[in-house]
Amino acid sequence: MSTARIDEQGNKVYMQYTDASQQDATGKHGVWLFLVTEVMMFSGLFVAYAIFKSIYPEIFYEGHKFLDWRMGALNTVVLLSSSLTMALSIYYVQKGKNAVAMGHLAFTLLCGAAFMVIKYFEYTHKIHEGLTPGHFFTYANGETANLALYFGIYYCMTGLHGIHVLTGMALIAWVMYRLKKGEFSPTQYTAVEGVGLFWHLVDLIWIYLFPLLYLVS
Amino acid sequence: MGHAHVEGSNYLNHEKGLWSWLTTLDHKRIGILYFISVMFFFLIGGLFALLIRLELMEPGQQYISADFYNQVMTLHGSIMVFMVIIPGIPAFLGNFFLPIMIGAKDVAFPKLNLLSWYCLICGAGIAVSALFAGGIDTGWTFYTPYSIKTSTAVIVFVLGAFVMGFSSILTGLNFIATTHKLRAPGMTMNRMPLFVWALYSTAIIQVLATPVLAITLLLLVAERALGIGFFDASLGGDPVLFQHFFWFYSHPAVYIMILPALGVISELIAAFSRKTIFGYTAIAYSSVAIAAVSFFVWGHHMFVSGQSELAGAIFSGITMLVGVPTAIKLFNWVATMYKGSIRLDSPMLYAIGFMFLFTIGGVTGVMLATMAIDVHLHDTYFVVAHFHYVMVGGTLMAIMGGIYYWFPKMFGYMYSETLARLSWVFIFMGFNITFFPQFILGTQGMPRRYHDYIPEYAWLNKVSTFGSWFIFAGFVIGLISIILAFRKKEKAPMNPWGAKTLEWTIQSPPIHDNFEKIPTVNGGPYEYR
Amino acid sequence: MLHMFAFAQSYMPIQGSTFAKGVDSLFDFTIWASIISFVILIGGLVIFVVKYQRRSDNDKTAYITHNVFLEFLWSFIPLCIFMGIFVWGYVLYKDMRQFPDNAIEVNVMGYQWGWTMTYSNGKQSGNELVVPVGKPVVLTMTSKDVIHSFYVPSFRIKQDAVPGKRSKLWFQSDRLGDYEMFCTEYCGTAHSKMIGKVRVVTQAEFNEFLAKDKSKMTLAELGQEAFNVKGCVACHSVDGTVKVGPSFKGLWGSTVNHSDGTTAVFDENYARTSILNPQEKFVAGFANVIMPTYQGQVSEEEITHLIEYIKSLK
Amino acid sequence: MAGNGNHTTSLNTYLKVYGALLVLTVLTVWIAQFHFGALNTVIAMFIATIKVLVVMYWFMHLNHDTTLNKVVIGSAFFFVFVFFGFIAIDVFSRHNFSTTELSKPQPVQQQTTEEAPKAE
Repeated sequence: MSTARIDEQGNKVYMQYTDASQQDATGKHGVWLFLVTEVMMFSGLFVAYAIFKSIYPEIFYEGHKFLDWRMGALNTVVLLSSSLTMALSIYYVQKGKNAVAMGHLAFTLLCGAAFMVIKYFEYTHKIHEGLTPGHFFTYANGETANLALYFGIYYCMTGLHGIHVLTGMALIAWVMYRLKKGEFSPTQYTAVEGVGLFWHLVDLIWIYLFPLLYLVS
Repeated sequence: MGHAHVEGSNYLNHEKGLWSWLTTLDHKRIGILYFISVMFFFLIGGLFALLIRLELMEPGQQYISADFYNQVMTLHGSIMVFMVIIPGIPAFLGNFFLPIMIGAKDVAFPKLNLLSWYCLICGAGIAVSALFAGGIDTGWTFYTPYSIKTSTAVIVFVLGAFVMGFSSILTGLNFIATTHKLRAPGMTMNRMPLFVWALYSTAIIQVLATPVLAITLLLLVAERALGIGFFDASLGGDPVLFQHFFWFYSHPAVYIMILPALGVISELIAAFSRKTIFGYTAIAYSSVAIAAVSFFVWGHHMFVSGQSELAGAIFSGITMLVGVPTAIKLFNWVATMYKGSIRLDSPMLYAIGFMFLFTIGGVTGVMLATMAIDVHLHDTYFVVAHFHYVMVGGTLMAIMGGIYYWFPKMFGYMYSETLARLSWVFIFMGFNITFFPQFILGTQGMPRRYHDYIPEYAWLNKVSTFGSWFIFAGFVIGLISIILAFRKKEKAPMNPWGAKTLEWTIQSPPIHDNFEKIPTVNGGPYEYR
Repeated sequence: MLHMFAFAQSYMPIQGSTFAKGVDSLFDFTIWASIISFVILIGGLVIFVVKYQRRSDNDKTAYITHNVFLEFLWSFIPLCIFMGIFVWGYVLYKDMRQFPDNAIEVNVMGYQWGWTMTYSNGKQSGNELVVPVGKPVVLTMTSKDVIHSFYVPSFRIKQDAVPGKRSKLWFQSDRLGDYEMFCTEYCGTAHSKMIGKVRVVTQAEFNEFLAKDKSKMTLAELGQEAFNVKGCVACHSVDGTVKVGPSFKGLWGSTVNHSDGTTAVFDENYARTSILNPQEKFVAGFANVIMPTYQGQVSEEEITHLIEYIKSLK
Repeated sequence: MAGNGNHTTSLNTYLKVYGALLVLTVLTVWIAQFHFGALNTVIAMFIATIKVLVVMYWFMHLNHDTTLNKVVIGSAFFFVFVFFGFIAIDVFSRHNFSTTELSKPQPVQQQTTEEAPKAE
């Protein structure tokens, strides 16, 4: 296995790195590259949205009426505050106050859970109305012909985003576990920062999703 | 730095046992794991190719039915693309030599590197399990609405390809991080070997384009499972949109396949002409230029698929731009050989074979990029011949050349030169006999993916099938030459070819940590004075 | 050998349409440009390989790193040639997309595994497009199920027939005769069987073909037309060869043995049930061949026509 | 010190950024109720992009980061734009926006009452 050694500041440095700062910079660079792949993956959905909205504007207009923009706005606020507390948790790890950082991480986790709960209500409300995706679509009196297309896009976008929120929550739990074990110090906290970057990306995607899906006119 | 280095120990005998291989984090061992899996998949894909050629020897149905032929054609395409030629050079030769060539002890994220190999193996496992769930007959492009309507196991196979996509993303991510952050002191970007430049440009494409394939395949699964209607005309979607999504990944993917091969050929030409490469910056930056422009040209696959005339003109024009850096590389290689001291060892033979076949592949590519000609030649055997000239004549020749060039360094043994040259003769001759007639078949209008054809095409198809047996013989001889090398165990010197890049300054096979002390680099990679 | 590559006509299909000459001359240019650049590149390579053989292992080689003028030359010249080919190709392509107004309209419907042409006066023909010589013809194409592609090599034209979309294609042929027509977009089992003919006939023959109303045709002839139009031709042959389904040759009155061991005589009722409900009984050896049902697509008269046609196939 | 980017953002910068994001969210919702036709999506995207840049710059510490990481994430957004741009060139130049037979809705032109944004 790749051996790691402890350098003079007490940081664990893996064999292929000469020192801790090179290791941290590479780690962060790697996370940014991963975020690029996430952005490119979601780009497929955004392009599909843009193309179909320009071809069938009336479907999107009618479709968005079934969405409650208040729930969307609430979710946006929830995710923005979770981004704040995520950034603050890194701030406190830098300051060495691990306990406070732990609290902020817990709050971020809580916000993630809240987001999923709100999404759960939205989904059940729609499925109850028959607005289920694809050929399970039983909503009869849609004015436009292919209303199912709008909900196809809606479920794909929010579904994939939801999966990423859950993954983010699992990563935060993993970082909290390592924090409790005392693995992080003001000189070594790349993992917290990496998970933070991923969580901010999940928030970014929702920032774009909210106006596109909920505020169509 | 690291444990004391025991004399005679290297990365192969550093740890023993299968478990040490399956959980290794050493980039060299992961390269060997990829070598074995890619060669295994290549054998399967090759057998399917032989089966196709056998069926097409004569008109009418000889050995396999139309449905079975469609499955064999799809499997040949998918296995060769996803499991052989995309991971081929980057994950095998790239994994092994990129860290050594830039003076690093390992790639930036060893654990991700091992995960990338497991993604390939698990993805391949899922894809192969599709065979037992009804097989797959959509062609490697999965065009909708056929891939939605067919009753074969498309979802299982597509999920397999989805998982294999992560193998490519993780390799690309690793290479970009390693190239940026782990270079030895003194190794500036302009002192990196050209193989590293090629892998770097490939990594950019792998990271930027493969996620789009991931979302396209997910949408295809959602389309089949839920019928969301993105790509299904009857539900308001647009099949041509699927082609846009698919080719946005797949054209950069063909550059993932060829760019590493261009990198290997730069190394071989410089080493076997004992001359510093001509136009280093031109070749290095043309790799990056090809990687960048490759994202703007995908529409040349869709001239006759209902794409608008304006979009077709833009795509055709930009495709012509991609031809220029490729031509630059070829001319620079020939200029390198001017006033060199050339030795025709087997790697050099493969490099020259590459240049011969890749030039034909390149110029026929320009023909297909021309709109009026593509209307006639699209989806005919002209296209089949073009991409085989570029993929088999290009990347596979470069893989064989790379294996022979670095074999002494990887395993410490010399291979038998005569057998290697014999395999070259068979492959080169067999290749031309197989695929040049297909150019003519294409101009005469024989469509692609035909299980049966009209009698006018019979004679050229028969010739093409003869050629395919020579190619198979060539690769078998190549395999034998490698197996014999392991049996004879003839010790190889540290630098059999007198090359100047970093991997030839360490013992062969290299030690676990590559370098006892990280070297400081003060010259270019090809300082043949 | 040189003649082989000299001019495209030597190996390309006969020039059947007005586009063919233009496309072939452009193709000639690219072939000759390729041969010349190939000879320069690979010729130079071979010369250098022969001239600079390695004499000893520590030969001194010249340390040349680059030459800006030379590098400019071999990037600018290919760029100009490529751009010239692009413009020429685009100009020709533009003609293929300029649909003349006084053209003959034909609707083409691609389906799994055949083509149905519907002419302006409602006449239909299966897998065979009959057009008058010297007149522009505009095909408006679509597909019933998956993407197919209408390709006539001699006319150098090709266009996908995409379901849910109308795609157009036009040509004018100045040369009488029959030309091969293929489907070039992969569409499943009998993709390679979707072959048809384009018959370029004189104006008189074309008018007679259009006017050939149904009344004067014998029942067997009507059956043959239905055999083509309804798509039976895609899977059943009339000369004994097995395509996807069994052949109709000598079928009438023969005893058919089924995959489940039972047998039956091929008579009117057997023919009718196997058209409307093919899943009921499978002929031995074709158990896994899925024949779509024609319920609601074939009228009773057409079934009688088909029966008469099968009778006529001794 | 060995920490990466050893300068830390102060606490109230974070709070100010959070405030700005909330304000922008309210702005997005508020502006959606006015009728600018196709311009609405452009404005919504513009505000969303500002929010995204704010989050990336401060929360994701791009302000102290190497230009390499900025170029990396910038190239991602550039290629998303290329991806959409070229498909848009094709789809918009062959799609006649007047008649789309598949979704022939009767145009939704009932009088646009000034209800809460939800109606828009």
